[in-house]
Amino acid sequence: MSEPISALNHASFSGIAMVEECGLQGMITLRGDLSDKVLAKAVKDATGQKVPAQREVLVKGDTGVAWMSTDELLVLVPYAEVEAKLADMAGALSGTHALAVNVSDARAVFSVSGPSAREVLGKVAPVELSAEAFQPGQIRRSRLAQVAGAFWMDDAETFRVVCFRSAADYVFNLLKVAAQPGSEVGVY
Amino acid sequence: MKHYSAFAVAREALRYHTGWERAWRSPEPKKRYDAIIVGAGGHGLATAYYLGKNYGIQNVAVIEKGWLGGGNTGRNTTIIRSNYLQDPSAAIYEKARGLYEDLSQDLNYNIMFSPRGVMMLAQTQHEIRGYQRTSHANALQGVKTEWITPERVKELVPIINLDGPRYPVLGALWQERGGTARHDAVAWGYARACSAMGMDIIQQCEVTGVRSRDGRVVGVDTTKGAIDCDKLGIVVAGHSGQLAEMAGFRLPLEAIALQALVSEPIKPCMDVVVMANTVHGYMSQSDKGEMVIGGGTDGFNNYTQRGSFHHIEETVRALVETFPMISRLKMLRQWGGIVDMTGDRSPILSKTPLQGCFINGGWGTGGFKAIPGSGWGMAQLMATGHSPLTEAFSLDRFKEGRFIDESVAAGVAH
Amino acid sequence: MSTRLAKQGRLIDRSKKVTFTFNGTSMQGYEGDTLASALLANDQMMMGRSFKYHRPRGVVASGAEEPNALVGLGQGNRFEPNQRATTTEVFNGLTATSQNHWPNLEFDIGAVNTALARFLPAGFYYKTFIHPKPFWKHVYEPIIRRSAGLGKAPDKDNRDADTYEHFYAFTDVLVVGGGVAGLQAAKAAAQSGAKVLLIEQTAHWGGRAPVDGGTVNGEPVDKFVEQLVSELETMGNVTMRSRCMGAGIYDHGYVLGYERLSDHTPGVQGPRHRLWRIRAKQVVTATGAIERSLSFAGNDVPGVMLASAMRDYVVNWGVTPGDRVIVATNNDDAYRTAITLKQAGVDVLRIVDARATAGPLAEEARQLGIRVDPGKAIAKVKGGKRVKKVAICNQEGVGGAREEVEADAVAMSGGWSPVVHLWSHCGGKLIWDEAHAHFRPDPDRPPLGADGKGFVLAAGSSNGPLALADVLKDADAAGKAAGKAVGHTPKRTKAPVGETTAEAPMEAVWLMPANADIQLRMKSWLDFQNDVKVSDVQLAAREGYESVEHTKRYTTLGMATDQGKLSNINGLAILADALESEIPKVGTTTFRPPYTPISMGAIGGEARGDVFQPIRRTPMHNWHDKNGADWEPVGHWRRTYAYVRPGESVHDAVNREVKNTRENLGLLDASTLGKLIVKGPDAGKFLDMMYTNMMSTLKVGKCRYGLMCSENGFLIDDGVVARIDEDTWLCHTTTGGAERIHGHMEEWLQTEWWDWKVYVANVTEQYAQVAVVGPNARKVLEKLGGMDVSKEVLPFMEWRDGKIGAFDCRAYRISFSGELSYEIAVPASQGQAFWDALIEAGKEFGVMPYGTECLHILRAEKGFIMIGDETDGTVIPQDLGLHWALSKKKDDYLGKRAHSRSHMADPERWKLVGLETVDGSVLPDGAYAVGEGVNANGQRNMIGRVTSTYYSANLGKGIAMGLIKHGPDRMGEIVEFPGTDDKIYKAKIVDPIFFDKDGEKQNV
Amino acid sequence: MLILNCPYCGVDAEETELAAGGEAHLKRFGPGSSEDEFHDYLFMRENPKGVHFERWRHANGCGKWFHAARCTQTLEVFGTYSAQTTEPPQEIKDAITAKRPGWTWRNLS
Repeated sequence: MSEPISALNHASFSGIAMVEECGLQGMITLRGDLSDKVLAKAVKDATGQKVPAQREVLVKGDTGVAWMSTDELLVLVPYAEVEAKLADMAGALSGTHALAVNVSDARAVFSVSGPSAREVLGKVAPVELSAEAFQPGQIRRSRLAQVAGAFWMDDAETFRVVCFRSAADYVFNLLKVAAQPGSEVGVY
Repeated sequence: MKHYSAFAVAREALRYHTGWERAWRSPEPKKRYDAIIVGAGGHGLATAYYLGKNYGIQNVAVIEKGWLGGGNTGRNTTIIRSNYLQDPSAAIYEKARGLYEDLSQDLNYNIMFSPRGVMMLAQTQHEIRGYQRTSHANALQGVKTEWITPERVKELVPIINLDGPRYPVLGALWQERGGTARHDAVAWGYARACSAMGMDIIQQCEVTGVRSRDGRVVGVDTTKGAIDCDKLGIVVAGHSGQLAEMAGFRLPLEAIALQALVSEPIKPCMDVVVMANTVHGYMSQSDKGEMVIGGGTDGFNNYTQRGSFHHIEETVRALVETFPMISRLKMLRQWGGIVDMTGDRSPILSKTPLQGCFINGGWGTGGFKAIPGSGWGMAQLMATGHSPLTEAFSLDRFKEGRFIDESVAAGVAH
Repeated sequence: MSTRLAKQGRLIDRSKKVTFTFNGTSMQGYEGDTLASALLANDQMMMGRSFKYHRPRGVVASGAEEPNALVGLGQGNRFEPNQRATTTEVFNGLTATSQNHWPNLEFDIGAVNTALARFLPAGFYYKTFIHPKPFWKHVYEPIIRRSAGLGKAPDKDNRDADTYEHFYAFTDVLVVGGGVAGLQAAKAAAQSGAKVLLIEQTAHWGGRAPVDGGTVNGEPVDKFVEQLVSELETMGNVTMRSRCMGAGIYDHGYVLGYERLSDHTPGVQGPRHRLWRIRAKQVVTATGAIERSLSFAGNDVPGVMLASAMRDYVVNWGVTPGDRVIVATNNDDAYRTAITLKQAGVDVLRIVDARATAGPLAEEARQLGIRVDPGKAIAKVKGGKRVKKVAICNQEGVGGAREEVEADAVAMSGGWSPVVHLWSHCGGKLIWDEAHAHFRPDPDRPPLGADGKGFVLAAGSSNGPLALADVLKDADAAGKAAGKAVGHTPKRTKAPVGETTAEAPMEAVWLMPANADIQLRMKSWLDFQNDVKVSDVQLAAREGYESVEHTKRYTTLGMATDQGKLSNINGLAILADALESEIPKVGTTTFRPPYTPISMGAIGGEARGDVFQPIRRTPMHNWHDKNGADWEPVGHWRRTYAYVRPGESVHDAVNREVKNTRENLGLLDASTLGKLIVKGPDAGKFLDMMYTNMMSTLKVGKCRYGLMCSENGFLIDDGVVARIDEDTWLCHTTTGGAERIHGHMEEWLQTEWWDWKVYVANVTEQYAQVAVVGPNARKVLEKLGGMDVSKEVLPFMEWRDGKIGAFDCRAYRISFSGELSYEIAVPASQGQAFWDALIEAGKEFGVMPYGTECLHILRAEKGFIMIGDETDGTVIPQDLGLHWALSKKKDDYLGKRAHSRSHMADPERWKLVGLETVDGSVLPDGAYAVGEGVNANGQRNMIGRVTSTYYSANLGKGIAMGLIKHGPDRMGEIVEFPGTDDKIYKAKIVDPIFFDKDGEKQNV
Repeated sequence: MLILNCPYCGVDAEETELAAGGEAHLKRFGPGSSEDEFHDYLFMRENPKGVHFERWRHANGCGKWFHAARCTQTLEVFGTYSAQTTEPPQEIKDAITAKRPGWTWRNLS
């Protein structure tokens, strides 16, 4: 193994919000019957979390699980542990109809933080991001201007934004433009 | 019909233009016509005109639900070109383009055909190959087009940005005798000429039913009463489905919204029509000075004449990238029209299951440029039962799997 | 002259002087001035020239409806044409230039059109310029184009210096318009608990009520506004934005807000404009009303102005447009202007009122010493660049028996029209209000939202009521109704009580005098900017252009940059009269967004330059970039076309890569190829439907090349499928195909075969994939060490997981070049390191990276088809000789039924062959082969075409593939391809496999 | 600019998150079907002015296909529902009937 490198190698930008590429995050796409107990146990074993409800994300640090669709979860584990966790999961699910694949390298992860973070995201995603409408614990899959993406909040002022690795450069530049100095909207 | 000329205008000026007569009469419908055309848009009026002019069939009514020229004829971006790839398309669009060349003189109405040239930019290798293919086909189809270099593009369009960071301009397919015309004038000119031949253009008259006997059309019911006819041409674009239903058959058409916009007028800065298909935008400058910009279509059925704004955004950002100076122009007006789309995005000019009833529709986003050719072919089809111009556009092509697909770049891959 | 008054000017700060230039002349204004008020203060009444006749034009309005005072603003890459002086806030260093004249504003050659106006009525160009034919394009049109247009084009050589952005906002209630109605509606809605967004196009709250005067709850209006604004500012559920115009209302509660952040402070940090994409559950349009002009001869002479605008200039900016003013009206409101002017010390010569009687304001005016002339009209305003004399006559009659008065300004009022634009954008309907002679929103036919219920409420004067008391009551009710409609309970508060002087009814006056003769009508302007006069509309009606749309288009009425805000109702009335019809029967033209023009920059938003569109990059993108990559966009991906070395042409580079890959070792970044995991007990059955081939029988560890067709039978994708385990397959797609084919599979799984147990995941970007190609491919892998890649352990069309060097990988023994070839997938995060390792280890084996053009040539030498080259959406597998890939064992797969239709089974279809020119040259791309004669449309008969054509450096000649009628049966025959260079290319039909026909090179 | 509620993830998604997928409830005709059946399956689309049933995908979202019942003249949305059905559920039909009494679409009413 050579040292793995994330798409933008921790690039960052500071404007009306701080935009940083977070580096590598272990991620497993898990598709299956979300009401299945075997699947629930596999998720619990890998992350310590229950199966999330619709649009729920249960995450602590770099471990957790996010609801992606009615038959899909995104399992988050430390990058170094992803192969081992995946193997465990595959083993646990071997008798059920499910699909677990490593997508850690297929994604890029950004954090957008600061008091204006909601506004930065509000410039690129067609989603209501007021504090009443969107809080930590929720995940939203949507559009980041012209590419698909997903985001949730680590805390009241910090977003975690996930996109495809090939679009990392675009999303970083996009967030930079959205966070350019002097562009506070003043609504959130 | 009073002849139009500079002399006539000068003579009328002396009496403060009080002597001008109606451009077309406003008659009540007769009991019977040899042929009825439903729809007084460009295609319908042109069909009537060539029925009279080419085949001497002048006992014709053109029935219009609203006002003549009030549909897509007056809502498009007025581009005229014939640099199509497939033989049948090239034939009918080139016929139309050729007729446009002399249409002002033919109709004695200045439709302002401006052969300023139409340019289709190639911005990927795939597009280069596609347009080179088109230029080869055009040479054999009698359509004069040529492949031009980026330098020539810049010469013709000084406001273009050749080296966009995303898609550099690699060349263009150039049709020198393509251009624009004044869209309303096309409808008005045909209407005036039809009226002068004695044809009746009946506006504000809606067709409510198609009457037939023994599988043959015999007339229509309208809000102004029943009218008999021997032949019926349905030329109603987005409303084709409704008329077909009245006539007892179905059409493979869907109605969707297409949008366009204009900027505020500025002094002349672009003398050709530019289409940039990779980034989905096209633009020309009208004689009034507005930048006329075509947008995209929605993906869903819609009869509202309002499209979704994100298509406007996509078009505008593409054009701002291609012509950076328009960033500081302003959008004056946006609008939408309902276009009728077929399964292969090519039109239908065809006989129908109902004898004596003909359909001309499905022009989708490209109808204006075809008006004279479409009318010419449709008149031939209605008068003689056959037209080489329309043959390939018949309804049965879908069943046979014989499509006329102009969007030949379906699969881009390496 | 127009000049600054000693007093008044509620919006200007006289302690802060601002210097700007107009046509190069330095002028001064105050902070708070608009460009129009500042120009008037400098006695610059003439601000532009009209569109058609180039007539001198002064400012006529004070807001968004201004048709005349358009200027070019700024310089260089911040220059912008056609900015309204009335909505431009002045700032230090502002540079403005007037438009549409040559050589200058004062003396314009184009003004000759004014003298010829009689010969240039509406639509004259349809009747003239017909002969001789070439003259339209080469003579007439260029003259017309140069004469038309307004401002100059922006800087073509430098990009716009400013940036723009979008913002998504969500609210319960959006209130458009920050006048008293909007403020009150916002408060009423907010008090119900609804979340409210209030936007106002100007920099000020309160609209024109503070100018018009009156009291609210016993206090002066401006006090009331102040209190209301500060109250709203403290409410947590209210957001207020000034300088933010409601530009358009669209379906499902979508509203565009156009915020001008730094137009008044150019160059400050941050975006210039922000386009708000607002989703509102309810919209209250409190957009006010616009005063109409009166149609009398010479109503376009600079110095003739709307009465309300003149009042605005006095009260808001302390400017009087003239010293000796005549007021012409058909309603009481204009008396307020007379009174305001008089009180400001301006000489008001008389009030010409077309009506017989006026209300109490007339008495007030008389008491101030203003002469009031009931039943009178303006026959004609005289003067060229400035009002000089006004001829007054009786309103009834043709305009005889005139009395001439020397004056330098005229205030006119034809009544008020509600701003119904936003109401109408999304389908709201209007009704005709006879009493006020205007169209107003029909509350029973509002725009309908997603739930089928109305989602727009009009409030205040935009809804019809004009008196302050009625406006406030109406707005309060609208705000409460909006709050209720979004599920809240409005507070049971009373509406504020407004009081103003009572007004007598207005009388509709569409022409002054009522029976003005033709000479007067030819000088009575309806549309100032586009030069449409009363006589033009009458001409259109006479010639049969009876529909309001016909008239508009024939005369260009309402098509100028103000979109008829002043002219439309007046024009309609003239048309209705000419048709002997009624105004509501004639109807209006369609109101379309935007309300006033919005910048293209704002519409494009952030999407320019770097972020115009996403560029997708592979993990090795930067290496390619540093090593001479000539980039090729493929979908959103960037792929290397060729790696060009210093001193090489692209063509040289391609030839070098082609030879080296065949002779030594080539590396291709194949990461962009789609990779889809398909898993489940029914995965085999599913893939058998997706592919024309049989995939369910593929053995674990093996690979198979597969084809995909649409239901319509056409080829849509191809790629190598590998079976990973008993119920898992990995499907490779083309570069552009990953998302498309993934979507295609999900579509069928979710919408047709939803009971089949299959999951699909797109893992394309998890891997960096490198094709290691050439005679030395095995050697370099063996040098790196690790898994056994020998012929025995990893034979052709098989795959194995393992390690190469330090890298975990999956190695596929597949070939798109006919060479010994491996495609190695490693995690994307190690892609660059793996590539580096291959380059390093490959040095002794002659390694070179190669790009997509080399890839193309190598595959063409082997006769392999390429989706997008040999296919174009109209080609079926049978055309390409791919019958072997169409499983005969399967009852069904997508496209199978389609292939049996008559045209697809037609033996006349063009079929794939190889083509070699007789002289070894390269066939032109896209050339067609010709047969005998012409078709019924006179087109040359074609019998085939070139699909791919290249120079093969390995073979030292041109090679091509093409589709030819009966091609496979015509081997050895010569066909002709006319080039666009007038040459005829002759080519021999050959087998499409040009190189290593027996596949000896790949099977080693 | 439509908003449709995605019945899978519960989001009120705006049009730019969605991909339109054409007419709903098409019955697939494969090998063995007649020329007319196959032609109609591929090309003959309902094109009503009024009530229409169509397919959408929450493409920039949960990725699921779903159905929508919508009016093509007013863009009113009567409801969205699962993609895994061959005809609209009764509650959708009831919702339409409440607003458009007498509606018909193919053989539905």
